[in-house]
Amino acid sequence: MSTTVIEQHKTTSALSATGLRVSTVTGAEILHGISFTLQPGRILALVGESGSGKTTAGLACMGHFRQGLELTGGSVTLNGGEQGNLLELPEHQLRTLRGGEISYVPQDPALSLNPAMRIGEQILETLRVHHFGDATAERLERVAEVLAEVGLDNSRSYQRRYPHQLSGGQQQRVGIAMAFACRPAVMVLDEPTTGLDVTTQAVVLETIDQLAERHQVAGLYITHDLAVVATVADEVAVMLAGDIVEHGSTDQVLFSPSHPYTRRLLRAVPDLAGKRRVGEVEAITGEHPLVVPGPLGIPDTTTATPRADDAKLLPATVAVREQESAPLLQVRGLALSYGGHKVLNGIDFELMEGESIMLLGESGSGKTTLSRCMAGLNDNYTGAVELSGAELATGTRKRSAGDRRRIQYVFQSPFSSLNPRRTIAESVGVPLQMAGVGNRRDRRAKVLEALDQVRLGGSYMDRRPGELSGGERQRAAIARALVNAPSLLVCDEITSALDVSVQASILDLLRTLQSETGMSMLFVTHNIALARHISQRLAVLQKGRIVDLGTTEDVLTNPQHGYTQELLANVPTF
Amino acid sequence: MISPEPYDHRLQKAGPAHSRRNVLGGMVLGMGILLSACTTGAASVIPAPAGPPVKGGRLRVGLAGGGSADSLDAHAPVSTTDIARVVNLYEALLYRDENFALKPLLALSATPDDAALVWTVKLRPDVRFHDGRPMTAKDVVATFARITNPKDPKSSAASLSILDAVVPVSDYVVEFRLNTPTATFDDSLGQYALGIVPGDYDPARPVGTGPFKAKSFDPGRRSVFARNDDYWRENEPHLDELDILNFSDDDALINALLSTQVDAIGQIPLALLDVIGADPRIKILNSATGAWMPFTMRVDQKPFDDVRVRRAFRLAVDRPQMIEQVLSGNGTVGNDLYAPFDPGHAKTLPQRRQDIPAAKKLLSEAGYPNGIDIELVTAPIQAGAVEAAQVFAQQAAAAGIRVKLRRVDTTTYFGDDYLSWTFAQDFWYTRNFLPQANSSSLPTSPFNETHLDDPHFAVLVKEAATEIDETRRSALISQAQEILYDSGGYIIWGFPNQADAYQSYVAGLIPNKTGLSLSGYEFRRAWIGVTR
Amino acid sequence: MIAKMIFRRLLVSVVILFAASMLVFVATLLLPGDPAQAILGQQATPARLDALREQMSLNDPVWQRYLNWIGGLFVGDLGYSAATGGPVSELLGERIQASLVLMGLASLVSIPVGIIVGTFSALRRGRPLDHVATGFSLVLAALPEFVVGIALITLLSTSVLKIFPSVTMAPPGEAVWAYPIQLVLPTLTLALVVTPYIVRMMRATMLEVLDSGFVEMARLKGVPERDVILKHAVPHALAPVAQVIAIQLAWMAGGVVVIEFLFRYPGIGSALVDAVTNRDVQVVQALSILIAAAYIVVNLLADLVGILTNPKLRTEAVR
Amino acid sequence: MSIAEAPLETVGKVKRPPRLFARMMRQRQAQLGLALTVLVLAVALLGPLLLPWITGFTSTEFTGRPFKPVGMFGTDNLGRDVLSRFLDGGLRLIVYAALATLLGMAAGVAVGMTAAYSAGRLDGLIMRGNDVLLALPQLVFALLAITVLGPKGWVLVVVIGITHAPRIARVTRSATASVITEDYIRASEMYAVPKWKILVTEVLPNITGPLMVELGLRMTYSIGFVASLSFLGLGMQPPTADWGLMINENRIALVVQPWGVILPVLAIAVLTVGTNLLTDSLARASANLNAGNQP
Repeated sequence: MSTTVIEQHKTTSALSATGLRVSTVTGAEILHGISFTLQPGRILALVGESGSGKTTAGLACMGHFRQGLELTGGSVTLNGGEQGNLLELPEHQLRTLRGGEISYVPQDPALSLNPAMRIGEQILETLRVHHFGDATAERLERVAEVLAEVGLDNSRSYQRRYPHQLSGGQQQRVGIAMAFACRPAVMVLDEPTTGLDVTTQAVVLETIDQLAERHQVAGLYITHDLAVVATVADEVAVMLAGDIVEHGSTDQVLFSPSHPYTRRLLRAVPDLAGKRRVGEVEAITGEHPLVVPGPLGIPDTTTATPRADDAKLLPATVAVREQESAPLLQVRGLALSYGGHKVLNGIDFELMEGESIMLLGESGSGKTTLSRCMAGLNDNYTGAVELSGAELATGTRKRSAGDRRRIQYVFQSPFSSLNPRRTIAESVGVPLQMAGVGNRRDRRAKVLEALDQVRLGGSYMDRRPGELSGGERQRAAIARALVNAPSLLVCDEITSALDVSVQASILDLLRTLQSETGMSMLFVTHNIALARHISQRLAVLQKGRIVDLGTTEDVLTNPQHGYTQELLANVPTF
Repeated sequence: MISPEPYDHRLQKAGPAHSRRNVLGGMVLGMGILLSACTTGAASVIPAPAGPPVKGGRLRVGLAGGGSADSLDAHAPVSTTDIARVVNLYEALLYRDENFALKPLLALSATPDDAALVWTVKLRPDVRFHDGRPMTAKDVVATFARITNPKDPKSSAASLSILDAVVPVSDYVVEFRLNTPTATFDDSLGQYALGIVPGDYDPARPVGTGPFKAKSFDPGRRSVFARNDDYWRENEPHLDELDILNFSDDDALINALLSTQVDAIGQIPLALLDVIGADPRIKILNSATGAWMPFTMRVDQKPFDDVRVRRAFRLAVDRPQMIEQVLSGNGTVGNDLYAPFDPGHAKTLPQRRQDIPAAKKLLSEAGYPNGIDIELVTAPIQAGAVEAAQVFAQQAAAAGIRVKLRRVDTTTYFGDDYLSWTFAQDFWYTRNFLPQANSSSLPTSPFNETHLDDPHFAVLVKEAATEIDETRRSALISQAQEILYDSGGYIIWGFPNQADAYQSYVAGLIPNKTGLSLSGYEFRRAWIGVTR
Repeated sequence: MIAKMIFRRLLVSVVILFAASMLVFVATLLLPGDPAQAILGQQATPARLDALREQMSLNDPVWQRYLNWIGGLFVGDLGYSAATGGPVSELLGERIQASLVLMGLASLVSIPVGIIVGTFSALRRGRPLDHVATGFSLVLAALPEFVVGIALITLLSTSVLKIFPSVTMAPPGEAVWAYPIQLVLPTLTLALVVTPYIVRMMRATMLEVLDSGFVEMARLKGVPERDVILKHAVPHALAPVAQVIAIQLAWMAGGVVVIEFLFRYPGIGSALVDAVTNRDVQVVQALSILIAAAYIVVNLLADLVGILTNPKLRTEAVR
Repeated sequence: MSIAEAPLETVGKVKRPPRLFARMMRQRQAQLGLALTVLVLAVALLGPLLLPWITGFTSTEFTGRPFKPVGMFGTDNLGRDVLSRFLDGGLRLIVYAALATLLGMAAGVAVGMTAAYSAGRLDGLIMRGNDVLLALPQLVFALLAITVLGPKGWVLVVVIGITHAPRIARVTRSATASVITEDYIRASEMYAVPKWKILVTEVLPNITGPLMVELGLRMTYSIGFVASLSFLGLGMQPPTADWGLMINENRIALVVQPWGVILPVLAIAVLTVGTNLLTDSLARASANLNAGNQP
């Protein structure tokens, strides 16, 4: 059915790519001959996970190939093809098209705007090279106009700013203004909202939508985010490893997918409403009781470090624990500032045993700083962190081995948190070694156990991180946190560096582990859509303060704070 | 007795000072021209000037050394360039000629009384200073008063310690009264640093009696002298102008000659003699000298306190090979004796040759049956010094003498440890026996580097010094030399030649045994054969 | 903000300079030999030696001599040379000029050549021109300066071609640069030693810049390639290259020693070698601190240029 | 946020990456560099042993007058066989250079890692001290030190090592600084691994790339430096056969008898170029360049 769509619009297409093939110069093929068509005023979303070749396809539309890549086949035509195959045009003709007829909005505006050039000048340059208008005055007028169109201040003083003087959302809007300056027929947008917070993202998406519609621009929107697709696109093409596996209208693809990959992908996308079941295991939500460690899930730590508090976990029942027990973790008046800048400004919350709480915050909210204070990685905070009623020392080195063991922390990036020069077994074994557990053989047995827990298994013991995929590495990092049977697991944005399908499997794993071991969990994220999939309670952090705190359900359905309300209003859903 | 080059390196301020390159204009061609000139053949050969000397012209002389401390002071020459200037501006009473013979210069004669305590010098009556005033006995008295001024003694004052008074007898006769009988006092008067100057002499106004008058002087760089038209010798000098230029090193010097930026250069490396001489435009002045570059063994210290060790070391040296390797064959073999031009030189003593078995035997007898380890201190105090040390080390190895070279720089060499090194080197210019012995072989000598203290030798030297009869004096000297030959601390393996180079259009330069470059710097005789 | 940064940077430079001066002073203090003896020679009487020592303040405590020396530096009094007896400043004046001429000429050659070759090499990445340029710079960067110098002498002066003189000489009273042909080989050697570093750095930073988002964006905007290179890429590559150039300039101040020695060039390098062998302590001190100061100042300038040309820092106040 | 979009990344990620040296030796440039280096090393190492068979002379024997065309490459400034001196003259240079490099590396790496890891005031202090040392050019420092202590072997090694150290420390510090921001260092901190152990087991293995490159670079410079000092007459002392010293001794006769200069100059050139080619290949390998860009 996707082919019929293409056939229908052939005559009116703004851009049509046919059989695009791109390879590395060493011969590995990246795109295996993909075709798609863009219509004026409509946006086609090119969706895929990392490595699927979607950016390569987008740049190929402009006749541009990055270092090490080359075109091996296919054609791109504009406006029904009167100029012939764009990919065969000589460089100078191609140049007049680029930025004029067909323009590009890059993924990261911070990298794509020339940091040493004023923004007005950068837009003006585009107009100048394309001989837009007859005189500088006319071009300057257009600069002001297009800045207004993307909703920016268009005064001369604003135009004289350098990119670093703008916020990320403003930078991206300058990028869009630049792409729109010459009134192009086709626009390639490469993940233009990745890295922006949801509120800014909503504004940028709206701008794109309006401009495309008003000026009848054909858009190619490259993204990995299916929720954004639902908001912005008219059509969707799903890419997998260099092929388009499914192509159709947005409704068609998102709500009645035909290809198994699309289905799997969609299933992995977390939704705010929590209606989908992400992964194989049931989500942790407000309706679920706190996890009680059953006889099968008892963590075997008693042999190594028999501690009094371990025993407490065993006989309790849900009801008893909810009413009687003191919180596992209590944070009181936690504050931290760097040279006058208050990063954390009086944080109070508590975490019960076996409870999973989500800490939601956008970048700069202080969420990572807060989680590191729990783990003792930041030792210059004021206020108190109490574990089972006893106040913890500030830094890990000052904490007792037992305290260190009980709170474990998983880092955001699995590409950074494992030493590339050490084997997985060595890295996972470090906590045991430092806790003085057993001899080498005992430790290896425990490492194996932990790797089994995270579904990696013994074959990974002697591999190095470089031989593992991102998801596997994150599992290994989780195994390192689990190997000492912690009471509290702090997960700092641990899925943000991963593709959605991998994210789903990691969420899956965490839920399983939690119910197996009965540990508490602090899940730190910027992605509110995950809330219903992982947490019983939700804390919203803004500028170093918790502005909303309650059960996940309460906060999502009845947000108290304006900030939470705004977040919920702007989060793209489908 | 005349010592043309008294301890010059010891007076030098720490080493060759910063000197500027001082060459007249024009392009520097580099040594490359040398090879091209060789191949262009005879076409470019300029015939050497012949016939009577031609008047006029300018001679540009390049010399290595000197620095901004250069001066025109008649009595304080330090560097080679100082000496070259002093020789041409001033004249002493006597001088050493090209054959190292003592000849009268401003004096007509110098004769001792029977006790050798009073020397009477008759002065040349027709000599005028550069400013036109006549040179008289007063000036001689003033000159020696200036040199021996106790508040500011000049460099030759040490050798004049025997001088009690200088008394003018008449306008042209002077008496030198001594405190010690000295039969060779005329030798002392024949030093170039004893130039006669007027009573009101001031180095800033360098007035003398020499063949050239100072015209301009830029210390460390260059001096320009003009002909002294009132010079007392007939028909001399030939040149209108004499330029003396300082160079910092041999490379620059040779390049300047090859690119005809200078007409003559003093002292070229002996190893390059053949190559430079092969250039048809260039002539070489190769002079045998009595200068010597000994190894010095301290006779009062182990292992050299044993005369057998000293003899063994002397026998270990292959002298002809030394001359070959160090001097590229340009030198005379030595027989462990200095002062080869002295009338009393012990020519009859057999020439010492390398004798490894004998050396080994002597060492064994001295208690070193397995050979001996010794440190030889060397420094680039003179061209060839470090090289000689290396050759010695190689030769001595055969006799079981394991030499460890310790190379220090010149400043360190002449520093606090100078004269107390156990085994080292030194360099002396040509001298006759008695002044040399007084300088370096008596316990009272200022530079007794071998720490020789031989009473018999001292008596012989003293006797010779007071002996007016030349034959008897020579006999005494020969006896004293025999002591040095048998048990001295010097290894004197040879006398290096002095090699200079000049353009073939320059004439009047002749070999000179004094060790001073370029005809002993006597440019009064030089003339330019071809107009350039 | 930016003024504070510059002030801090200046302060650090001054502190480093002081520390370096102490290091130099102590090191020269350890030089064997007595300066008074060196001036007066072997035959000096103890009384005269003592008088001179007093005059040269050699009998003062070390710290006082250090302070005197440092104080002198500020008023341009570098002391007296043991070798010539004259003021050091007078002795070094011409030498410094000569060295500056040599370094200036070498910079004039190597900086533009380095930047142009490096840029083209990056633009022609992987093509023959790039291979030739990187190959040459790799080889040249490896060679010690005297090897380059001797190779040039053999090729251009003595054995193969006989075009240029291998030794520097100037007639008395005239400056070395009055005979430009003599400057060719020393300049060329110095330039050949310095250029490869500039080429390599320029190439590396250009490659980085050419791969950067904003250059790709400029191309995707349809900016002509010439403008992409000249307006977008090169200005960004220049800042890090300026650092390398600064380091090379600073290196030249000390590294000319070997080249000057080789070509008998009358600059500070040969003056330093002479002064060290002559134990001319005051000259060694003066030259060492001069070279150190040059290094510190050049680095300071490079940093200041970096600070001032960075729009982020320059406009800090606006935000 | 998606991690790098580059398609190649994922292809290589799962495969075990080839080891640094294997990647380095795959480059033609490295093979050439190795060949050149081995060639000169062979001359330097085997030369002294094979001397009697090749020339029949020792390096201190006299074969003729100075600067004469006697024998294959003529005689030197003392009339010794140039080829014999050449064959005997490389070993010491290479050994001294290697020792100096190792000393500099040890000191520089220790200082640099300490500075980067300790951060704050100690870091500032160490690096300012470093700047002071850097302000004195290597050659000036060497001139002073050798004049004070004399031209002895250990002095050369120590002086060159010390002058390398601040430069190595800088590189080490910046390499360490980029590693210590990695989360695996934080993880070790979190598990209270002793600081020295973090440096040795977590940091050091991850900066071997830049350190190996630095080692190669410093080795190249050390060779040039030892030779330069000998060339200035401050390094190896006569009658030692040494390439740098040979150049110094025979330079005056470059026109007449160039071999005494050209042979050692060539050897030093080939050796430094060889090590630099190796170093550059190592740098490329360690920078993990795209396999596609390499010939």
